[in-house]
Amino acid sequence: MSKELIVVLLVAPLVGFLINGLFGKWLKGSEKLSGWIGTLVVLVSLVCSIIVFASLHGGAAPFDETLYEWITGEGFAFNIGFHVDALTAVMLLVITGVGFLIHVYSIGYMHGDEGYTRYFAYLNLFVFAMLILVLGNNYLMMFVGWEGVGLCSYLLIGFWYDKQSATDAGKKAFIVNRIGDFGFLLGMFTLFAAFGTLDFGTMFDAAEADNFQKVFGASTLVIATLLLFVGAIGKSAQIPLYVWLPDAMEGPTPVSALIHAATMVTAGVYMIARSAVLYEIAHTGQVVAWIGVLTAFFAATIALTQNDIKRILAYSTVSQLGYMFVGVGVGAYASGVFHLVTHAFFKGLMFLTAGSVMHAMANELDMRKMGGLKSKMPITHLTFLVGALAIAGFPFLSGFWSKDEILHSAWGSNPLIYGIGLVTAFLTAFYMFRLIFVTFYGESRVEPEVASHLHESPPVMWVPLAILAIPSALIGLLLGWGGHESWFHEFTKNVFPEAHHDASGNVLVFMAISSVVGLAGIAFAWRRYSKRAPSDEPTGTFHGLLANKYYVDEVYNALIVQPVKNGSHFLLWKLVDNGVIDGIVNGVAALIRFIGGLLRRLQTGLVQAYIISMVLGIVLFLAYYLFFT
Amino acid sequence: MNPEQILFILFGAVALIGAIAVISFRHPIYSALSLIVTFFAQAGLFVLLGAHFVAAAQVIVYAGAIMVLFLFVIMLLNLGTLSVKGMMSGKLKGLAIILGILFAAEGIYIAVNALNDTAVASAEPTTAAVTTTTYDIGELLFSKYLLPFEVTSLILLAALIGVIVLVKREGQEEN
Amino acid sequence: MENMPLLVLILSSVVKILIIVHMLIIGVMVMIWAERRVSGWMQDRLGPNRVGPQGLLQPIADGLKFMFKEDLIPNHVDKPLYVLAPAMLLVPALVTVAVVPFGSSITLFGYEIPLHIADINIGILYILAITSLGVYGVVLGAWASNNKYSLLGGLRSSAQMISYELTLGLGIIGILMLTGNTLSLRTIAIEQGAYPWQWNFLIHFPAFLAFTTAMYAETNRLPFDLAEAEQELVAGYHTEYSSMKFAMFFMAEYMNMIVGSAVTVTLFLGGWHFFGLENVGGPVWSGLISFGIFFVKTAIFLFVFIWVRWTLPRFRYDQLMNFGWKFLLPVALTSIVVTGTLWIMTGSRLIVGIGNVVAAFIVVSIVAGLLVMNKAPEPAIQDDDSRFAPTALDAIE
Amino acid sequence: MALEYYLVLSALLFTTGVIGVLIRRNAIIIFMCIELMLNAANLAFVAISRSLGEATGQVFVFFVMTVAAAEVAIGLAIIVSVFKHQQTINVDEVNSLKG
Repeated sequence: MSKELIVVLLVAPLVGFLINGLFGKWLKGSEKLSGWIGTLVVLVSLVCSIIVFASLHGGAAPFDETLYEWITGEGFAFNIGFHVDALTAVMLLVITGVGFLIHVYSIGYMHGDEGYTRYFAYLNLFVFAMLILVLGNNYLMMFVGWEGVGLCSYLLIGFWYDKQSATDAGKKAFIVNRIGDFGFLLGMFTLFAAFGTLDFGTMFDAAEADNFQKVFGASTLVIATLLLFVGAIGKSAQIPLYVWLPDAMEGPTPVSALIHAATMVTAGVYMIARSAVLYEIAHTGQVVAWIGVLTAFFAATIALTQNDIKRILAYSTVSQLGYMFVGVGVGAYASGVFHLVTHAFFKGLMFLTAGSVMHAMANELDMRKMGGLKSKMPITHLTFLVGALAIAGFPFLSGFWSKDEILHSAWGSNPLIYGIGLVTAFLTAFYMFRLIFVTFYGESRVEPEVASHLHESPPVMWVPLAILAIPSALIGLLLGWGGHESWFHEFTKNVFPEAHHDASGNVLVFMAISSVVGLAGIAFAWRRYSKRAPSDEPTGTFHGLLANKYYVDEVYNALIVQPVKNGSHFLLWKLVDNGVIDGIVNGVAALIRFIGGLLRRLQTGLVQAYIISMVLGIVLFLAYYLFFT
Repeated sequence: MNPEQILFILFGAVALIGAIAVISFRHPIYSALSLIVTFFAQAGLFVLLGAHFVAAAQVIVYAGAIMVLFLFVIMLLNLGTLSVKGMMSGKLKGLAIILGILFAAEGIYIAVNALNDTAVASAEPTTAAVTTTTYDIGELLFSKYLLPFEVTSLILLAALIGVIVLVKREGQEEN
Repeated sequence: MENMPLLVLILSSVVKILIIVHMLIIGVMVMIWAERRVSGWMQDRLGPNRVGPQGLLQPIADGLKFMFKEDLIPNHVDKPLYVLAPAMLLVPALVTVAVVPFGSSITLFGYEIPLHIADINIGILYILAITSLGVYGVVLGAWASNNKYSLLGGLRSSAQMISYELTLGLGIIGILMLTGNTLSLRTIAIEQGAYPWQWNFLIHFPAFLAFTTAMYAETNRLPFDLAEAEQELVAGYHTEYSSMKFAMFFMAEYMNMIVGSAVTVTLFLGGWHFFGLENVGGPVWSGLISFGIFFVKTAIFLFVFIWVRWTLPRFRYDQLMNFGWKFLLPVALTSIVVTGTLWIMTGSRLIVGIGNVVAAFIVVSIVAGLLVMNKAPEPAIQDDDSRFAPTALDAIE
Repeated sequence: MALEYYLVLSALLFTTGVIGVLIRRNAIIIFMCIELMLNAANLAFVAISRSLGEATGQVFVFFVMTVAAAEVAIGLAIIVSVFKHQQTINVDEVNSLKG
């Protein structure tokens, strides 16, 4: 594993971005070329990632090197440096692997779009930023990537900028993320104040050293980790900042798959996993876990009543991210990251499948207008089924392994968390299969006009689906067989601090319970929805509450947005800006105008008048010089 | 009175009268001619001072070029409706003349007294008419004052470009 | 000169001045006659041949006529300047000749008298200074006449004279570089040597051509007589003049020609030297012979003046300015650079001479090439004749 | 001739120029008066040069002349432009900058 390899891995998407971004105008004539350039550069990164992974798996030492000094100053230095260990390698594979397939898929999906080259430029830039995020060997690098992916997310959500809802959603995502990023920044400052560096290696070593506790006390780390977690809440859409993610579905579907399911939103999980040492010392994992499990449950309940395919998937993503936080929160870092990996595959798969459905249905998203698509789109149906089974925890599919590990670890930490998680698992299976049954089975409710050209997607779209379906189904089995002694745990065991609690109870019992719960959810959904569509109107108060997403957006609007708006309007604009600042500005101007009015009389416009004063000055000066010195 | 004194008085008087005429004549063209007379008288004074090169340069540059330019512009503008106005109005004029007299008095005071303790006064007074040749000036120009000399060429270039920019008519094509 | 008593100095100077001034005036008369006869001869006609033998007395008759004509001063003119202008043109032409050496020296009554009026060490600067004053006569005469055509003629003339003065001055620099550390015309004449191949016009051939051309322009003669182009401006700046005042303008022109020729002969054509002939005979005769040689050279040059006048057509105004600024000036400048460089490098007059010609050729080719490449399309001829209506700005452009 | 006489003459010429600048309205004449002042300075330069017996003062005159030439060219061009725009060159009428 050489420096050059890492650089190529990192820079390849940047090159793609530059080509598509700067020369897009010339590429526009042949959009295929633009798409393939964007895809190829990610393929280069994928190949590099595989090499990195292979060498790490082959026993190579983690790579940690500084390329050059970025900012230096009195007593501090920030470097551009890379840290590559097992965790990074896993993330690299997810990013470039899923990223590559989504690029391929996009070539077909975005076909004929006005902003084709722009789309690929953004997508490449996103991959680049995400790679920086996971490759950096300090928090500042991570923050650069963190902001970079945020930017790309904003750009891609609002990709169809002529659509009001899209730009609104983009702004919402950006602003909500800003709150989280603010927390992240503060956390970074706190860490820098405490350690004088932001390098992972140095910082973690110092944190583990005994005297750190004596010097700074644990409270510093508690504050720092919680602030960092605020960042993660924003980026990974947890309570209370999850509101942007469902709206983010306004972006192109592959973007939802890549950014808002597989990679970017998991950045928070990655960050906590990376900072595991700090969280272990600060004992703040419980907060993370509770936020996670509540989010998981909360989002799952909302998903129950939604009718928009992508929104269901979005809430599902929020819910699954909650699981991951439970994992990393209870100290089962490897399990959390493992769920991240499996989720990336099956959720990416499901989003792409949803995209495929949309593609066929002329961008229809409401599943009440679907039904019986199974016969028309067999491949899409099959792949979606794989994904849904995986997420529902169907035995031996990937979700089964990763979710089970998290629940198992949660039991060891706090049975209550386990309980809520289990209920959520049931809900997950239910709403996923509600989606499947309503969409693919039963009577066709497709409008005739749309039905006439209902078709299976082109190969460039379904081939990635098929390819993604395989790991979605099997990756859990391959990597997760054997619970805490599985391959994945072996591979990443050097990265994370050892779990300090023993997983109690028999693994097989937990597996059995999970399986039963998952199957029960599926069965319940089958009973309820296999034959009939969901009713248009919400039935009952609770249903209405769920359908309106607990009125969270409305509450936020009333509690935060409006006060801020009013405050800005009346206090800042009317009072501070118009009154104080403009008052000062106008006052200064008026004063100067007054003085100028006095001085104006000297300005006669007659050159001689000026010269006379000059001559007078000379005469006086000479007189002084000659007679008084 | 030796010839030099006679000539000094002659040239000096002509120069002074010419100068006063410059500011007295109503029409600029007479002012310009008076100024030429002054310049000639000054050239004569330069010759008296043994500065032959400066005298010739005075005539070539001032009389031969600068004043022709003045005449040129006067005539050019005269073609239009140029209202010839004389002096400034009373108060300003009176103030100007008072200031001028004070200024002259100070200048004369300096000329007579203030130079006594400077290097100029202590220098060996040269009685014989020392003639500065062109060669002497050239030697100084191209050795000690080479840089200023080169800089003057830049000044001239800048003036050249400036004038071209100033007088070029709007949208005029180069031909 | 120092060993001469003051009385002798003054006396000899007065005599020399009288001789030279009278020779100039007579020369003018002869030139007027010669010009008319020569032009007659060139155009295959007779010219004036009635007054005196071969019409030789014609100029005297003309002069008498001028004198007895009414000295008319039009009402609308600016009187003082109107009167002053002819004198201001004539005087510079007369005083220029003061520094021109018209012979080696002559020994009379035991005193060696150099054959010039004043040998000052800034002789060339003096000539340039005085020549540059000639323009005032033209400009003031034109302005004082209060006549549109006069004014336009005057403006044209002054612009032309200022432009060509540059070439006049720069053309001499090359000579100065190769001639000791003085600007004295006598020294320049002496240092050229006795034989034609040593004279400056071979060493500085392009400068010689440029200088001569510029001098033609300075005298406002064809092909450079734009200031008095009859078809356009009646008689130019002296339209309003008559009688003796007009005669003074007339005389000044011819005097300028004679003085110009004399200066050219001194600077470029070896002055009074001719194959050592000037040294033949005793101290008296050699002086006279050298004077004669100088006289003949000047006369030949004057003939060329007339010859050119009746050979070349008049320039158009823009052609005139283009020619002066784009050909003569570059050639004169190049001559300075090349002369200086080659003289420092080789010290050989032969190489300097060859280099000058080659460089001038190159420069002219480059300029001509540039002009051809950038040639603006000929303006379409407009129906109304506004294009030809004279305006002040046209005159100076 | 003593140096003082030349310097006094120079001072008088200079003052004449100053007064001319102050009392005339015609921009061209004002310009001429500036030339007059420059020339007065030149006279002082040459006189002192002679008094010191060296040519430096005359070299400075040379520089002054160069500057004067450049200044006149620019100044007259400005006057012509002003005349084109305002149809006058009387400085008391060119007062767009009057406060």
